[in-house]
Amino acid sequence: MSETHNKAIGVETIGMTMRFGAFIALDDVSIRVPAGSFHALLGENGAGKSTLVKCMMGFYHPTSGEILVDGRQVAIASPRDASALGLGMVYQHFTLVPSLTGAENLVISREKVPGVIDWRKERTALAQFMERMPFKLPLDVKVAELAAGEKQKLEIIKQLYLGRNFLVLDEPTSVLTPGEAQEVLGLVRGMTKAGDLTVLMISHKFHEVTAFADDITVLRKGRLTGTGKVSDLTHKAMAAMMIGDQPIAALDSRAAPKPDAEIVLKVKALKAPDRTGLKSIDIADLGVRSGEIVGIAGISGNGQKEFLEVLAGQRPRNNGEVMVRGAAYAATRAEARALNVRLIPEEPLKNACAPRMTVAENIAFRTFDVDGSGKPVSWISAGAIKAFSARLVEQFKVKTASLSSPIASLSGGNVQRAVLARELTGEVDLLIVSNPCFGLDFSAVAEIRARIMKARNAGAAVLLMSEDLDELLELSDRILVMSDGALVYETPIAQASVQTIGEHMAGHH
Amino acid sequence: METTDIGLWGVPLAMLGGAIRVSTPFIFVSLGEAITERSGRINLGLEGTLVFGAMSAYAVAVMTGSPWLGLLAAAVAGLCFGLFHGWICKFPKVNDIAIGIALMLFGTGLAFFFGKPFIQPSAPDLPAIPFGAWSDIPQVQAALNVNVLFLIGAALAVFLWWAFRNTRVGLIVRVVGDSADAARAMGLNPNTVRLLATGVGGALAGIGGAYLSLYYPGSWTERISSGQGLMAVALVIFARWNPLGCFAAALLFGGAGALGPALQSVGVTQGYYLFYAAPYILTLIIMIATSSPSRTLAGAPGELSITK
Amino acid sequence: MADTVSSPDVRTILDARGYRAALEWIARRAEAFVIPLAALVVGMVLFSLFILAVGKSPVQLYETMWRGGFGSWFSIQNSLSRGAPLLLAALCVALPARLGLVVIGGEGAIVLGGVAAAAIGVALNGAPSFLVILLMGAGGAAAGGIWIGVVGALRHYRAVNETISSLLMAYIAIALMNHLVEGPLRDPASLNKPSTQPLADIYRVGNIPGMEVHWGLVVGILACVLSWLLIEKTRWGFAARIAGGNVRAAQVQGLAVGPLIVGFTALAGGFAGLAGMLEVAAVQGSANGSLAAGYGYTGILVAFLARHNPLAIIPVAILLGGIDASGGLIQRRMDLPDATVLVLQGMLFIVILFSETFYGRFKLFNPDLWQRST
Amino acid sequence: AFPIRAARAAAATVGFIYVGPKDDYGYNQAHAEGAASLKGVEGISIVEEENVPETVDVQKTMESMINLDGASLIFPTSFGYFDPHMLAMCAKFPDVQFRHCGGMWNKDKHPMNAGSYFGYIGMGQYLNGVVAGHTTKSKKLGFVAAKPIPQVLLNVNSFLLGARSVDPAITCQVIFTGEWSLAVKEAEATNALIDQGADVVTCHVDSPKVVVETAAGRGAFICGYHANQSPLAPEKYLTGAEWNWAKVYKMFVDDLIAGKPLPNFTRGGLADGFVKMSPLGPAVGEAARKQFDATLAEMMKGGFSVIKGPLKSNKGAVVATEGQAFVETAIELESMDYLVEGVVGSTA
Ligand SMILES: Nc1ncnc2c1ncn2[C@@H]1O[C@H](COP(=O)(O)OP(=O)(O)OP(=O)(O)O)[C@@H](O)[C@H]1O
Ligand SMILES: Nc1ncnc2c1ncn2[C@@H]1O[C@H](COP(=O)(O)OP(=O)(O)OP(=O)(O)O)[C@@H](O)[C@H]1O
Ligand SMILES: [Mg+2]
Ligand SMILES: [Mg+2]
Repeated sequence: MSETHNKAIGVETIGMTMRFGAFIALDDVSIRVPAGSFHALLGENGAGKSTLVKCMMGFYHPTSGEILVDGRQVAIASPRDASALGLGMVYQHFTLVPSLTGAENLVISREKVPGVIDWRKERTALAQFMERMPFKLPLDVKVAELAAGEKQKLEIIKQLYLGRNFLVLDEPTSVLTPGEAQEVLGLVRGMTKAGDLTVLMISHKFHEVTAFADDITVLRKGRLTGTGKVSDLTHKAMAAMMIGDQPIAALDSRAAPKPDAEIVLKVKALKAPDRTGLKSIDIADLGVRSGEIVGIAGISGNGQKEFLEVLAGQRPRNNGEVMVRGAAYAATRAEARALNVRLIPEEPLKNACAPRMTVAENIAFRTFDVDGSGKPVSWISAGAIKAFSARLVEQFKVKTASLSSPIASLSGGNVQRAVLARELTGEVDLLIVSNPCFGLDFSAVAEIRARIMKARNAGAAVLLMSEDLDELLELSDRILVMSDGALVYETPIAQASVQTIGEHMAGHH
Repeated sequence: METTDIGLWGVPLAMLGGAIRVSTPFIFVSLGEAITERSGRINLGLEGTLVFGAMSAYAVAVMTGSPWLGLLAAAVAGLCFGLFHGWICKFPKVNDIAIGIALMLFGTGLAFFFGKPFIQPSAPDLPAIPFGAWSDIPQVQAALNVNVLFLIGAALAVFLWWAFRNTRVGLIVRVVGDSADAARAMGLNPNTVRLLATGVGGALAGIGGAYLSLYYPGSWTERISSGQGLMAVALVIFARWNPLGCFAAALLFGGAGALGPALQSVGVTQGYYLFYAAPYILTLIIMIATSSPSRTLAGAPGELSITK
Repeated sequence: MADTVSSPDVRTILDARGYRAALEWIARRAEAFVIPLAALVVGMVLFSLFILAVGKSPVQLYETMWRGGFGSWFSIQNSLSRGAPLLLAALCVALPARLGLVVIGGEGAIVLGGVAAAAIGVALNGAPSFLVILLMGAGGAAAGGIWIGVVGALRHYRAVNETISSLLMAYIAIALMNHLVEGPLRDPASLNKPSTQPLADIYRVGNIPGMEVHWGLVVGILACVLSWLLIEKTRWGFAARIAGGNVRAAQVQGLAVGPLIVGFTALAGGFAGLAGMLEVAAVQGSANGSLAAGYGYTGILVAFLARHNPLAIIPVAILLGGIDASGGLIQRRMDLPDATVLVLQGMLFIVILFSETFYGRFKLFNPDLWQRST
Repeated sequence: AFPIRAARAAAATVGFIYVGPKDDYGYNQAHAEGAASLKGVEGISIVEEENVPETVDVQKTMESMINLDGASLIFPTSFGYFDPHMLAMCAKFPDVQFRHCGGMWNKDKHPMNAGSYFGYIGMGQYLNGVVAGHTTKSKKLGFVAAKPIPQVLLNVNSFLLGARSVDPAITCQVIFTGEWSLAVKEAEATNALIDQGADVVTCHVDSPKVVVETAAGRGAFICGYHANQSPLAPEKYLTGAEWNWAKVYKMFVDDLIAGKPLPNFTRGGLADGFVKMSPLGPAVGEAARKQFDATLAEMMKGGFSVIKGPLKSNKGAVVATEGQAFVETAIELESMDYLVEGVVGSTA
């Protein structure tokens, strides 16, 4: 149980090495996180950050290396050992159990759970614990029914509930609104200041690092490439430690929007049920013009996903119409092809790829059934698919062992690149994208944003849904806010204020 | 033997009696499978386990004269089969459905192989409790002659339903079945939990087999099972992984199965094959009526390969 | 995709540094043969121990099996005959599996295909034989196709779990078959074995010339090859693989997932229905209770052993036929019960399925790792 | 070289094929016991295969017995083996003799190396009925039957008519299970019969063990079938109609050894020793015993008719007019498609 008078502990790794088969994910990494500090771990995608912290948590067994807790060498064979030592972690991918309620998740995570659980007692205790927390969460609904932000908060609350003295946060704010991120990080920051907690945070967001962390450690391709005090380092210096002196993709300058450009996407009076079947989404009127990026902001769980699913033809709609260049659009393959519509859902590995099919095959999803001139073919050619994918892999710099590796073996950023390569090749008149940079490192983010901007400048109408307000502010020409299934606010980028947008996102305005 | 003419009342009575008599193997196998599937594995091999359980129970009962030792033997044999499935499926890329099908063959084969000498001898039956003693109608007495295993099965269904919510073990099984990553993060070893869950599932299936050979129909032949094990596994999906649902589905199935003979016994004789198909038709209709494309299968464990 | 590239494999072999390339080419493909064969051997060794434990000679056993299954032209044909119906039955599992569906009720499509074919053959008595045989095939395939197609449709449009619905529908189909064969379609002259009227001889499907195996073997092999081409080489197969790999991705690509699922399940059921038609036209001569011979259930095992690869179904089905064929001889020569074969099959299959875990584990089969290892 | 040749000449291999397990306490076991009785016969070796389905499998099994074991006489014992499976093999192996259990062979239609044998077990069911008729108090009998085919219908009718020879008020309820072997359904059928008041039960399924044990458990009396099931329920077992295949197989094999042509069409009843009755059980009363013995003696004389007029079917159709009688060998009986008056049940 949470006892806030626990003391923070320091953790050190010495010579951590981790191999996956022939691949060396960590190479002799030693880091030191002193008790009561807020430490940031930086690095590109695939640098080995998660691997390092998973080794510390006993989730992986390092090939070699030692762990010191408060200066004493310890053996951590499993997450149970780690938790006995007071070490806890919020994983990059949620580790809540979807079909269990929040309360069940909290109780079963505890180190000591009685054989028979007295729920009345537990609920009272949980209620008392929740009173001390800065945010409110429903603990009696299944986690599967929570919004992503709520899940993330629950993950953190779980760790606090478990009374950790050392907490690892692996990209904790990627699904939170700026306000929520502030709230969460502020809470743990306060605890480190009070000496109750030590935090090791993995993040790709420099401004968070600067705002909250004391020190940083940087990994690159499995090696330690630098450490330092945050106060001594600029963002540029951190970036250099991460990627060396490679150039970072720069955003094309924004071509001037043409107010009279053709309206490519038009959505009118659209109504559709949401996942639970209890609520519905209701888009009164939305138009996206050629050569503009319309951003949709909103806290996850407010109907963006459903809206995207309707546009993708995955969710039936009750009424309303979706028109692309004046023609009714039901997201069939023929329509998408004729009207040059491209759609990239969030988490592409889960939503836009067949994980066990090869990289080449995945890249060919859009084109396997037509020949060079767009005529349908019955027979597919493995050779043509390989040649086509090889070209795109090269153009979009997808890092893969081979074209015939399963796409699931690629890192998240490279999956994203492969999908982008697939969807942005050829003529694009309408591009619908959702959270394209989720979980990616800054150089990958820069590159992907540059590609989207390029498509816009080439005349595509872009509908961008994102939970990252910075991204929307950087890319959009107009920003709309989605709340409770409806578009509640619209502002051109020039007048956009984070404050107002945030208020509309939160639903009180 | 005294009888009373009960005429058409025979049909509901037969369905009640049939539900109680026929359902027990379904109850045990489906509860066992529910535990296994709740842990994220599917063991299609319970048909083989059931048959082997029936054989070993009968054989031990013949040799020792004690049906209870037979029951124990069936449970232990089932446990071994379950553990074997659980162990072999923990290796990466090993397909649990396919191994289940192979185990179905293997269990059945072993049961037939070692069961030959036990077809002729008679084994003592498991005892039944005469709940119908209050009535002086023999048919009612017979229908309410309830085997202890049925009662244990009913109690087990309630217990499991409670335990999945209120005990540490129950929650752990659900955690592992819903998200292996979450389980690992908690320091649980999914393979170990699944190994044990599959073992328990096998043991229960073995007990279901013992009921067949030691109580109803109460003999060991190679045709003792007509697919009860496989059907019970399917009933778990039908019951949405809910132990109470398993119990209800088994009763429904047993009762509907008694419909055919009962109708013939009161003179409804046309198209009896179609009456015999009643349990399957009924189950299918309920499945169709209760499924919906806009909802995912409520209660499906997230790690289950068959519903992923 | 106009720019077709001819298979690089052939070219590299002819390359100047051909030796090394050839070695790599072989190594990459060897895994798929070496692992299952090794598993087969291990399974046989384990079974030897079992046979020793029950006091018989494994040497005699395997010698008998070889003679019974593959040791002579007769034995080979015996194995082929028994394996033939399994080809089509296995496709009924393998094709839906490529779409991510576990269909275990092929038996239902087989019996209904048989009944439909028999009914057509009887109803059209007098018409030209090629036409009737063709229509019987089409009718059998249609009956099976509809049966399993419904399973696919229920799955896609009503989210009814296909595993349980196909199993239930198999039981229902068998009941329906029995009802029809003993009732409305019964030949009054079929006294003690209720059957439909026997097909006229000209409507029977005969043996492959020079063999004692009926044409069903050829049909089955053709179906496997065509299914392989369909899945691996056509756009519909590619689309099905996408849907099987991730339905959401297929939907985002605008692929018609519903028609794909219904189409592939119907095709799979059609193959099973064709198996039923062949059973009637080539073996039984009429539809009767013997149609429910369990081919549908054995087909599940064949498909899983073949990892749902239609080409791999061919050797697996024949292997199974061989084991089956030798089972009789084992009973007769070694005084072992018929269940011996079940035990052997169970053991072999467990070991073969277990061997899946070794794929990708050996450097030997992965030339990419050859250099690094030194 | 002489003795070797002699040995070769005498060494004949006889194959037996069973559709189910050969120790099923019923149909297959009855045949397997017949086959086992040949094991000591000099110059004969026996090969057996069990659980052979009625598909191409049985054809290949026969072929394998001929090709690999050198069988020269084969007994495929299940009804469904005959057409087309055994006939196909007859055509392919004209030198091998095939004798099928079931009585389908017809000299005009079928080859001479084929043949059939069968027993008139309906007489046995009639005797079962006589004992049942004396034993029943409720005047209701029960019959668990697999499928409504002529052989089964004749057995049902014979059982009832035997009982009605004791008391014309007796009725018999029949339940068809639809399969030759389905343990749970047979048990359910037995229970349903007893729930409806039947107090003597018999059956025609492949393995009567389940019916016998279930009925005995409910306190009903049993008449057996196929084999002697009295050890399963010594107190409740009245008598039973059993096959005596040992005698039939011995006859064929003697002819084979003697080099005589084998008969193509062989059948017999109680008098010929093809069929026999289980010894009467302890529950059989004096009157029953007397009538049983008398009827048996009359049957042994030959010419006994179970089906004789005036007799109506349970749908009211006349099946035998006054004075019409069908002896056990009458060919009409082999296409029986009715249940006689007094049987509750329907043929479809
Ligand atoms: N289980 C595994 N088996 C094989 N390789 C793995 C495994 N887990 C990770 N890797 C590889 O190890 C490398 C480091 O991965 P890791 O997840 O630690 O990266 P990361 O720094 O956390 O990246 P990101 O910013 O994308 O989260 C990657 O190349 C990844 O592909
Ligand atoms: N090269 C890799 N890079 C990154 N992650 C990897 C790599 N190889 C495997 N992984 C990850 O490691 C985990 C375990 O992989 P593994 O192949 O053992 O899967 P599995 O679940 O056992 O397979 P199956 O579902 O066939 O039983 C997977 O979640 C996979 O994403
Ligand atoms: Mg990471
Ligand atoms: Mg696995």
